[in-house]
Amino acid sequence: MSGGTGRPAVGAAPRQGVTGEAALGAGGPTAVPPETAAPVEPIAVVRGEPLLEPPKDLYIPPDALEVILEAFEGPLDLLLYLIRRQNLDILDIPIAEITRQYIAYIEMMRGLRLELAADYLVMAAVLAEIKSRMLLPRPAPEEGEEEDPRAELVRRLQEYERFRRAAEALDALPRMERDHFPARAEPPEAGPPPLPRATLRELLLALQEVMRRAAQRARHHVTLEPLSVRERMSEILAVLAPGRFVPFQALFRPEEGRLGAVVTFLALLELVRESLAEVVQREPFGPIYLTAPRGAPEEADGPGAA
Amino acid sequence: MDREQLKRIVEAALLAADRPLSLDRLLGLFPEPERPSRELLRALLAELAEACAGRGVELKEVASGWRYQVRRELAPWVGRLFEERPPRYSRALLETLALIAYRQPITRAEIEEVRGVAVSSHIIRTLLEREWIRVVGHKEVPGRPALYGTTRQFLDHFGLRSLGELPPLAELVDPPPEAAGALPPEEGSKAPEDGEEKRSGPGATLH
Amino acid sequence: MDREQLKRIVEAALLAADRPLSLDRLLGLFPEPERPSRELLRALLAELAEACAGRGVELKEVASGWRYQVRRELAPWVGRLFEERPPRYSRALLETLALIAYRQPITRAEIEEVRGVAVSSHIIRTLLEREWIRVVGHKEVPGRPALYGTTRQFLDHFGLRSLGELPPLAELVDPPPEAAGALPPEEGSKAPEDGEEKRSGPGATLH
Repeated sequence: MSGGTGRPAVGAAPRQGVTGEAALGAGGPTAVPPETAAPVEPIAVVRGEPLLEPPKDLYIPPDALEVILEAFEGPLDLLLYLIRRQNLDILDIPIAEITRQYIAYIEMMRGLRLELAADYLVMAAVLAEIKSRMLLPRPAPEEGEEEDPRAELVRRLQEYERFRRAAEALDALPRMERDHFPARAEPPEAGPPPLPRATLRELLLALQEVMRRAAQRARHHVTLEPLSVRERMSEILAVLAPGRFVPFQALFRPEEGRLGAVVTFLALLELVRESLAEVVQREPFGPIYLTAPRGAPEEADGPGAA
Repeated sequence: MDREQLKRIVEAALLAADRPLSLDRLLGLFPEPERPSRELLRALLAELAEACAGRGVELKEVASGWRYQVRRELAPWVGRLFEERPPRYSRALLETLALIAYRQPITRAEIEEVRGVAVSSHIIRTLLEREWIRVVGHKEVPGRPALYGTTRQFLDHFGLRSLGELPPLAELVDPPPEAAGALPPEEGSKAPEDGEEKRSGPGATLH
Repeated sequence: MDREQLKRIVEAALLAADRPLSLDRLLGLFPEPERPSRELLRALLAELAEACAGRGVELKEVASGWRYQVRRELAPWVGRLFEERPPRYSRALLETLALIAYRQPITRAEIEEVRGVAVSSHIIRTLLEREWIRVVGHKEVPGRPALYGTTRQFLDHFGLRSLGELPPLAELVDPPPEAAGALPPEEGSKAPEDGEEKRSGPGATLH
């Protein structure tokens, strides 16, 4: 494995720039002490944002600026970016160097007034903690049980990278509506298509929903008469027609008893109140008729009016 | 572009489209340099139609263009696909229907007022065609809008003998927090007994 | 019923349906005496698939059954039929989806732990609305967070028959020896080997 190979233990003696810059190939000035990588001043304004000079020893490819601005999916993503950019061994991260670069990026992003998720700051703390543990003298590796302070971070980075790649692989799969389209032919015309069905439950849920919304708007109070009255109103309307005079008594059904009579009477009152029916009486104490107001439909004598 | 590739694209487009494609529409799939002539396209369509011989679908020219369609003689089998899965109505339609059932006679404007959104003509037409609602009169206000009510067919479909068997509104309008679970489990089930009593008294029926 | 007629019906049904059809669904098109055996049906499907050679469409088996689909290489032309560009999904959404696909059942907190960053509710809602994921249960920890898993529609959409056909997850490079021993067991998640094999069926591996 790579752990025990040539690379000296990192962290024991921070040597700035050794691994990082060699791989980066950034020709610029070097040897900025790690601790002074930040802060920096704005040097320009790009798209309305103040642009900071990047830390001198940190090469940011121009196209990467966009990447930094928009596309990091979190601290692990940023760390992986730093590691991969420099072809570092993920299993043997030069933690001091990476920490410094990470913090420099964070500072820059804050300088650009990017909203930094708290997760980025947590990671900075994690890195600093690992760095300090790496500086402690390590006990002799007798048992092989001793824990590399970086182990947990390495595990998380690897785990995240697996899924980052899995996401790319998923995106590369041919998928419907982008790479494939369903092929359909016109179905045969075999009689009328089946009509949708609805259940009472659906109906009630729909009503409940609409009433809930109406109550939320609360502009008007929805009053609901007893059903039977509304229903009877419909029935009476169905028998009424302009020019047709229906005897008052004919609207009542003896078999319904008193309650039925009350319902019918309430329905009549409501119809009259709403100007949907007119009460006509030609002479005092003469028979009372009901009729539809002028202009009402004449075909209202539907099958539902039993 | 070679002829076979053109043909593949035309076939694929006709099968991917959800409506017949006109010659112009098909030509529009090809950017200028590779666009076939109309004559070539017609020839390709004729070849594709011939290639359907003996298959389950055919390529037909209809008024608005070309389309693949299932052969009529296969309808007895293919039609079974659709028997098993009747479509469902939208929530907007069900809400409209529910309001008509409980608030009849009611105008479209009144439905809209309660629902807080416009009721599409399509919904009203669907309900009328389905014969679940009908125009029971006209309201004497400017414009004389139609008043809608439900029908016998409506009652039949929902397994009700009368509107009185619909669950009482009070329970629906002011549901206790857990009331959703208390709704009747399935269609055709009757309103709870006590609900009926509250409304119409024991033994009383209005029909 | 002769073989050619059976094949015609199967082809027509697959083209008439608006979703993939399973073997059972296809068998259900045939009343008892004329119903083909499953073996015969499979053979017919294989023949229909072969008959697509050189054509614009192909017959593909996905999780919920068989469907005809436009060949991928024709998408540049056929895609012009549709005004809407296919949606592009953000990395955040794809990473979240990948975690759910490979690690299901998984909670939002577990996703966040791997990604190192909060998962927006918008992403979860988008995935739920697309019906690519669903709540498959609740984890028995405080708060009983939802456990997410992928759906058939997810597999269908990505042209997969099962989770076993997902691209293999990258191998973990062995950590340095001293770190290896110290790796904590993955909290919260079940042992990867067992779980994944159970999911994807015999012979299928996710690694």
